Amino acid sequence: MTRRGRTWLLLAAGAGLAALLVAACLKLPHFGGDRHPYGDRAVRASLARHTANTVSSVNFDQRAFDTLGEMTILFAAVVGCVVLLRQTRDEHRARPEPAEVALPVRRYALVVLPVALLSGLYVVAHGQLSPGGGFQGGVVAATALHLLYLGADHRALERVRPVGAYEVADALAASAYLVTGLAGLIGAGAFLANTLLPYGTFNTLSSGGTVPLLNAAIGMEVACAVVVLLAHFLDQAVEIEEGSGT
Amino acid sequence: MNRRTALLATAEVLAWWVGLALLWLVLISTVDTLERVVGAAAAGAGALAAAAARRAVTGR
Amino acid sequence: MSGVLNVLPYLVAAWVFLAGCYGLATSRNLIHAVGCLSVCQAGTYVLLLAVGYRDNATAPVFSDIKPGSRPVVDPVVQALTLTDIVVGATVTALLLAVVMQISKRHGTVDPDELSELRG
Amino acid sequence: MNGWTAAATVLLGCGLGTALWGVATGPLRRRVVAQNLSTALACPGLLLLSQAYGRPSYVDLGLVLALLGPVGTLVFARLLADELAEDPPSARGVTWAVAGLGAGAVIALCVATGPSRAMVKLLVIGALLISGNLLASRALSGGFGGAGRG
Amino acid sequence: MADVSIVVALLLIAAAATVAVATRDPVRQALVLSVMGVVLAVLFTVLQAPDVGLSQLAVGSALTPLLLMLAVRKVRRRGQGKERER
Repeated sequence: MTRRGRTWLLLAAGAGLAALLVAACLKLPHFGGDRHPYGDRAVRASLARHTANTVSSVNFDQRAFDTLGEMTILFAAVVGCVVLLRQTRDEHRARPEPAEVALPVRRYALVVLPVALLSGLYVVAHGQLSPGGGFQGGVVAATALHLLYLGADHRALERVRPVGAYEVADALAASAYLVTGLAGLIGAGAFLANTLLPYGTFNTLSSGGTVPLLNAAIGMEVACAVVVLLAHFLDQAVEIEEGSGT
Repeated sequence: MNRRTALLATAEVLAWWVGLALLWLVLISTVDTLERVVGAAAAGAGALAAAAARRAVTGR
Repeated sequence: MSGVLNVLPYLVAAWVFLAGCYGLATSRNLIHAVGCLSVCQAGTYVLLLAVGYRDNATAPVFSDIKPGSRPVVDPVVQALTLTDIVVGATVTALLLAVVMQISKRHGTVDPDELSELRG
Repeated sequence: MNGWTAAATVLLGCGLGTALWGVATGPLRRRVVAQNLSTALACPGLLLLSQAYGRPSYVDLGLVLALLGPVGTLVFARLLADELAEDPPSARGVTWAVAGLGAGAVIALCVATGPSRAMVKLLVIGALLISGNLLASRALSGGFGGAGRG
Repeated sequence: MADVSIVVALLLIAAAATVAVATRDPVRQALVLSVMGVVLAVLFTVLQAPDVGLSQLAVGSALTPLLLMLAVRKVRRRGQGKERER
C-alpha cells in the first residue's frame, strides 16, 4: 500500500472514530455530576478500616488483588527488558572516559541525592495517610540514585548500585506482597483479606491493617524495578558497543 | 584504614543523619513514637547513601 | 459556560487520544512512535479522572480534613489511574528496549524501511 | 472562589502556556530553557493551589516537583551536552525573573500560613526549587565541559 | 473560579498533546513530553487527584525523559559507529 493511500485510510478511520467518540461523550453523565455510587461506597469502606487516604485503601485493600496484577505486569516488563538488553556475544564493553562535570553540578547532586531519597521514603511511608504511596515514592527514591550518574559518571553510579542485589530485592518485594496475601488466606480465609492486623488509630502510621505493609512492599518493588531498568538502559547507551573489538 | 579516617567517616554519616532526621520532622504533620522510629530509620538509609555517594565520586 | 464544561473534558480526552493515534500511524521513527503512544495513554488518564470528578469537591484524603466535612471526588478511578501511570512507564521502557533491539538487528528505526526489508 | 485560585490560574495559564510555546518552536537552546522554566513555574503554581483548596497535604506535590524537576533538566543537559556546547543557551534574565516569582509566591504563602511546621516545609521547598533551577540553568549553559561520553 | 482553572488546564493539555505529536524529532519530542508531564500533573491537581498528580510527576519529570534520551543516544551511537566502519 502506498503512503498516500495509507494516509487517506487513516484519516477516514480517524474521522469515523472521532464521530463515535464525540457521540459517546455527549451521552456520558455530565462532568462534575453528583452521582458516584462506587466512590461513595469506597470512601465508607476505607473509613471503616481507618485508612485516611482512600486511594491507598482502594489500591491495597479493596482492590489489592488487582494491584497484584499490576505488579505482575511491572515485574514482567522488567524481566522482558533485562532479556532484551543483555550483552550479546557480538558486543563488547568499552569503558568511556570519565566525564568532566562542573563542580556546582556535582555538589548539587551529592546534596540532593539523600534529600530526594528521604522524600521518596517519606512518600512511601505516608502512603496510607497523605497523597502518595508505594508506586510514587518508589519511583522518586530510584530516581534519586541516578543523580549520581548525572552529577558524576556511570562508573560512580555502578559503585553504589550492585544490579544483582536490586534484582534479588525486586523478587523479594514481589514475594512479600504474595506472602502477605497468603497470610490473609490462612488467617482470615480469603486471599489478601485485610482482617488480620488491628486497624489502629485513624491518621497514624500504623493505621489501616495490612495497607502499610503492602504499600512498603510495592514501594520496594517499584524502586528496585526502576533501578534495574535504568541500569540496563545505561549499560546499553553508555558502555556496550557492537563489533567483536578487543 | 586508620583511626582518623574511620572517625571522619563516622562523623560524616552522623552529620547527615542529624540533618535528614530534622528534615523528616519538618515533612511530617503529627509527631508520635512510631513516626520518630520510621524517620530515624529512613534518615539512616539516607545518610549511608550520602556517604557512599560521596566516596564513589571522590575516593577512587 | 457550564453547558460546554459538561462535555469539554471528555472531548479533550478524545482529542488527546486521537492526536496520539495520528502520530503513531504517521510516525517515521519508532522512538517518536513510543512517545506518541504515551500521549494516547495520557488521553485515557484524562477520561478516567473526568468521569470521577464532582463539582466543588476535594480529594478523598483525610489526613488534613475531617471525614464528612467536605464532599469528595471518586477514589476508585484515581486508584486505577495512578497504578496505570507507573506501569505505563515500565511498558514504555519495554517498548524502547524492543526499539533498541530493532535498531541493532536492522540498522534502522524507520517503520517504512523496516517493512521494505521484510518484503 | 478566592484570590489564591485566581493567582494560581493566572500563573499556571500564562506561565505554562509560554513554556509550551517556547518548547514547541525555535532552536534547541531555547527549548531546553523553556523546559527548565516550566518546572520552575509549575511548582509555585502547585503550592498556590494547595493554599487555594485549603489542603496542606497537596504541598507534597510541590516538594516532589522541586526535587525532580531540576533532575529532569539535568538529564537533558547531560545527554545533549554536545549539541548545547555548540550553541549554548543563555537565559540569565528569564531564569532570575522566574526564580524571583517563585520566591515571591513562597513568601506570600509563608505569611498566610504563619510560623509553624508547615511554614518551614514551604521554605525548604522554596530553597530546593530555586537552587535547583538556578543550577539546572547553569548546567545547561555549559555545566558538562567536554562531557557526552561517560 | 475552580471551573476556570479546570478549563485552562484542559486547554493546555490539548495543546501540549498536539505539539508532542507534531514534533517529529525524538529529542525535541522528549522535551515536549517532559513539559506535558508537568501540565498533566497540574490538571490532575485541579481535578482533585493529588495521588495521581504525584505519580505523574515522579514518572514524567525525570524517568521518562531519561529513558527516551538513552534510547535516542543508543540508536544514534549505532549510526555513528556504522559510518566510521565504512
